[in-house]
Amino acid sequence: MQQRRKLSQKQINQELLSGNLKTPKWYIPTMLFLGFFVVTGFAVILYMFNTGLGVTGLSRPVYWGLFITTFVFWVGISHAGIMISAILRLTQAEWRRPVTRAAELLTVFSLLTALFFPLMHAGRPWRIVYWLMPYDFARGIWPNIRSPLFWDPIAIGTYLTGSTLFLYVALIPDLAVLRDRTTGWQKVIYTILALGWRGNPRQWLLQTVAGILLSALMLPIFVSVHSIVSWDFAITPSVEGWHSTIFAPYFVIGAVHSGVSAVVTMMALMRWLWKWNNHIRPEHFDALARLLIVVATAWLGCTFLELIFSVYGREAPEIALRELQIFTWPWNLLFMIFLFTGYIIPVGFWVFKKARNNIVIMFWTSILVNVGMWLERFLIIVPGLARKQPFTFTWEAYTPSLVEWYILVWSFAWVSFLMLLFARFFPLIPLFETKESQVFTSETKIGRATVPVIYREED
Amino acid sequence: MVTENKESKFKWGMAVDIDKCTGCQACVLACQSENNIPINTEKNFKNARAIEWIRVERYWEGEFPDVKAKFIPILCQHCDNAPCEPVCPVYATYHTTEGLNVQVYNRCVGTRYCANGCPYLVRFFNYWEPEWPESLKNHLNPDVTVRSRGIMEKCTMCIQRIRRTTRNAKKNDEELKDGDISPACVDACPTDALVFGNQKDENSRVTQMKNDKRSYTLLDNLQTSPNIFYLAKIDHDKEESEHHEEGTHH
Amino acid sequence: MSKKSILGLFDTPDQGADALDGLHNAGFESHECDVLTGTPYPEGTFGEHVPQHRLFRFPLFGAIIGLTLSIFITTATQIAYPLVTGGKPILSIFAMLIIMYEMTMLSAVVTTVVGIIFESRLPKFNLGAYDTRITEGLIGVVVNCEEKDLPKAKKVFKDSGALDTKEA
Amino acid sequence: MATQTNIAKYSKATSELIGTTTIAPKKIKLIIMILSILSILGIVGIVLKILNGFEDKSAWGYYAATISFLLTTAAAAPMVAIAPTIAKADWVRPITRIASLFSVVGIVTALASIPLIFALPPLIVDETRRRSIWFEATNYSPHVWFALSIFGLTLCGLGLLYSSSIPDLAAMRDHGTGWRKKMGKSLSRGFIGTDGQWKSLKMRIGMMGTFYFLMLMFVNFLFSIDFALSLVAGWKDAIFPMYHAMTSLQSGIAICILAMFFARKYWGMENYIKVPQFWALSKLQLATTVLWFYFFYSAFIVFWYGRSASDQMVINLLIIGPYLPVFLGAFFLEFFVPWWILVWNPVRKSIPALAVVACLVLVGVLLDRIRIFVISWSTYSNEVIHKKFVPEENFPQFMAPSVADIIVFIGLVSLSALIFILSTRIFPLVSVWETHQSLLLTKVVKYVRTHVIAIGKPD
Repeated sequence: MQQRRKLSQKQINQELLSGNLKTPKWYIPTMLFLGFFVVTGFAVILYMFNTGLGVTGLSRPVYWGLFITTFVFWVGISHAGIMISAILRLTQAEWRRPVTRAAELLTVFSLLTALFFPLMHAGRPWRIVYWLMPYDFARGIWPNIRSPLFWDPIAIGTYLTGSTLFLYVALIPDLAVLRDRTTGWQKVIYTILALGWRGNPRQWLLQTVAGILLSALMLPIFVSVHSIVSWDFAITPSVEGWHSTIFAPYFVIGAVHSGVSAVVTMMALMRWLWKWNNHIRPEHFDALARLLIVVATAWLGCTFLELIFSVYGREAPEIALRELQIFTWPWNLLFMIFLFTGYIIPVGFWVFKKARNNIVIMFWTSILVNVGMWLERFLIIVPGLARKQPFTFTWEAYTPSLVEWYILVWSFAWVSFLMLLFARFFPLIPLFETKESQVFTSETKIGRATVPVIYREED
Repeated sequence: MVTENKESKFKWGMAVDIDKCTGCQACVLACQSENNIPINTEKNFKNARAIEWIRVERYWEGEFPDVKAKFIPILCQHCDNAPCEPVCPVYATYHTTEGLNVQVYNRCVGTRYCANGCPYLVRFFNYWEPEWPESLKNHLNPDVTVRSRGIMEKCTMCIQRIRRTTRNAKKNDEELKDGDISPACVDACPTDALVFGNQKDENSRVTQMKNDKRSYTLLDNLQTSPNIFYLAKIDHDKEESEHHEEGTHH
Repeated sequence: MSKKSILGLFDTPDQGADALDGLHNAGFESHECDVLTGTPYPEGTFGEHVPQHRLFRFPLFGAIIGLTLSIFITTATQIAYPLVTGGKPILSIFAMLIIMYEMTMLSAVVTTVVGIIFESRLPKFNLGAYDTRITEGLIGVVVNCEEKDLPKAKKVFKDSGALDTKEA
Repeated sequence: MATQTNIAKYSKATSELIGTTTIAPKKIKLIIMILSILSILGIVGIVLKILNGFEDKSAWGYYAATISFLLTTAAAAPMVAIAPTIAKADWVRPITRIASLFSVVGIVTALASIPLIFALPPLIVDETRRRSIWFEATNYSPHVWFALSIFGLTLCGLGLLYSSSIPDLAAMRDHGTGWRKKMGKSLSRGFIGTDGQWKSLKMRIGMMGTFYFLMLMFVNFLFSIDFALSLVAGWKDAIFPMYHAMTSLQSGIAICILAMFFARKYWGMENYIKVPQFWALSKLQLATTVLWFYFFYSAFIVFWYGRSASDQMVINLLIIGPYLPVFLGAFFLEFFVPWWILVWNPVRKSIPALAVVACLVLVGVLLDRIRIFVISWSTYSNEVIHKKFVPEENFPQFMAPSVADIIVFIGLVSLSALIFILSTRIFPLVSVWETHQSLLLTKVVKYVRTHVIAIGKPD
């Protein structure tokens, strides 16, 4: 099934550093295009800071809207990296190798972007310092540790620091490769970043152990982050549809679903942009899609449990909310889109082996998943607020304003911009893992069949 | 986990007799001018961003032609177990020893989490910098802060009045009597439907109304233990029919 | 006499292993020899001395620091200015647990990374005898020895089929 | 490729493994005797219970806990074989049989749950419908669906066991003696190892496994909600079915570890079940202990913050109520103690230590079941069930198990152990064909100056 090709280390260097040692043709126009949105997006954010949150579509009961939805969405996407690199590393899945770096990178940049949202959606964003850390020595009032909004920066900060360090540690050997291939100021920077890596057995051993140890440490952090984000909602008894005990695992599984899908999107783009056909192969898409079927089904199960238990109590406000969310125009349309794009269409394709191995189909289905997952967050956050408690007098609707939509677009441009910027200077596919995979895999003949073989070290 | 502070002599509370409320909105107006609340324009109402620390909700009950209107003035319930308080990351809202739920404007960064936590929807966000017509600028109450944009605000039980009266009483060495303090809404109520007082005083009107058999609190299944007590509307028709039924039984 | 190092470059792992054997036979201690590769090989591929490390102590140490610090911060900040919110106890242990957990993990991760760098004996910007072709797939064998022993090492490299040798 | 030594190895494995069905140390015979007596006592206990009637629901609490314990422990054990097989892990081959043999215990569970189904109150109590996931369905829906699903699960498990042992039955046909030879002949249904037969075998195992997993989730879902959650007025806990399923996996792994330990000790399987199998399972066990805390905390924090009347009731009734010591027992034995033991890697490779941990976990799961089911069944009453929550004055007192409860528990566990031991007289304890596959695919090869384990990964 797998066409393995033996590549020499020199070839691997050449292929995988092609985007780093010279600028591809499409690079500058793309960056300019994204840069336009990044710059204008920042301008819009500054305009919002200057004028006030009145420019959004938020109102009295619907105090949180598109920004928080997008925040949860990006935190969700950030779960891709550790899912791919930690879980698959611990389970020693060989096919993870070309994807780990890009997935971790997606983690770092999407978390960075996610952090923007709660901060910019605060009423007075210039005062957030004493929210994020205990700093107010003068007055002696510290952050309120009982507030989930204080858990958020701590959890996301931990996750961001952890994944950045994880990314860096795994980058060191590749930085040494770049150090050996560049000249001038670039060489100086790579030399400093590579810390003098030589590649002796001790360093390689530590690199391998570090991968496993850091994965094991990052895994619990990964689970806690989205759980804590979910508790922002779940601990509030006042909003129907938020106060559910399943939220923590539900959000985590949903995050994995959207994150891994985002990785699929990214892999397709990597294959098309840099022509890494030798490294990102249909079998990788196949493996990810099979993983996604499991994740998506578990996630659908959680959705089902959440819905069942929301109406289980047979209480009028909760039923009113579900009526709005599922049966009332225009929410019913959004709900159907969410259901079809989040599960039915993608999984419907993925059960067929041909679709799993077709990169165009995988690309579009993975995008559909993220449309659905964004809508899922929207459908959790907004209807609950719009139908708050039995005070029908104050029920409201919510339409996001143009400013909010533009900032949503900005966030996508910003993440892509950062990813491409990184890809210009650092290899997106880990060189050393690719080389390691060449060393540790082989083939054997059993009878007439050729069977791929993996080498494991003896304990 | 209700924390009753034993040090303070006061635990402020309010009783609202729904039976007496005519829905005249005098309380709303009085609150508006006492507390420097910006003018609620038509646009604000349309965007659902109006700020009313106290509002009168009107519910229709029954089928035409037998329709009844029911008015419920809703203001901050000053819950002892307020869901809005623990969620604030910066302690911009907390519970005072006198049983009030207060908002610290200086601390507030405007996450609006407290407003999501509040089941009664009595917390308001300043989406814009507040504005008044030139002619009204000199009418602002000097005892009350004008809130800037980007922060939450809510009913304070006219804490400026509470402070002023208690301070004066202390200065003059007088005992505070029931009815000495009254928030603007209570002052303005023509039918005496709103009553304010100290719940630790056994004889205060508010304590008596609290112990009335008609007394209830809003959304009591959430167990927020509010300090605003509502006295249920007396439905004369219903009572008559009940009397009638009882009569036939015996 | 000063210490010198010499690098021999080999095409295949087998040649590298031969060279290392040769060096051992020629009387070089195993701590004087080192193998440089562009990719990890299974432990002991070159018959080299398998390095020992104490990486696992670092996260444990970090976790203890983080836990202590977080217990202190969560407790002290609440006691310093006791404000009642929502009728919750001043020391809300169930909320504190979350922060303790996050800070413990953060501290453990940071110390692990410090440990990885420390145990890898990095940073060390003087590469010594090194060749950029190592990251292209050649196997480098390095000997750190007295200057007088250099010809001996060079001969071993030659015999094992070195493509090139370099001194530093 | 198959050299002379290899053929010798294969036939040695075949004869040794088929021999496990016939070895009969006196100890095993004695154990079978004791277990039979205890089982008969247990059955008598059940009959006595049934004669006492179904009216007093609290009398059935410990019985429900026992059924739940059997269901969670034995029914989840085959998952240990299924999940890694689907993930193509190579360490699992020696233990798939032990794990899937536990599906025979399903017969005991299914039969023993019949009286419990009769004891379960109907949906319509005092002419009013009580809260349940069945909403407007007919009155006896939970009874019928649970009966169908538990028998379905049992059949599915037996099907899995049978289809995965067809090649072994064929081996018994060729190398066995006596009635086993005859049985092998009739049950192996002409399996001679053609390419097509192997293909259909693997497909059948995969499909049966997936189906078994889905059925197991479904049974857990129904059992945990209908036999516990919906009996307590106002208990609304969406994560609870997942918690039940997760603890079920936890005890499934524990019982597998224990069975592996005994297989080594009494059946002489030291050469087949080795440290890597224990090591891999111990990591899964560690994960489940952490997940236990995660699931528990996800629910607890939501109740603790929510603090509505029903939220508080859940904490007061199920955690800090009269059963606090039982809860603490479950907390320490399911999470705290095993976690502290299992984080140390040397312990994870020590077989006796793992057996001890497995025992602790099993006791912990039992305590957890007692907490949940005894509380639910003794809280239930026709007066309270329609309320929004159980008032404090209706909380039950701590109820110690009666003598009958203890006898029934011991009897049912003995019966399960008995049927398991008897089934090892039919099926080899370690799968013969999978051992052959391991011999074929895994070998130690020389790599330059060291040795590595080469693992073949077909497909």
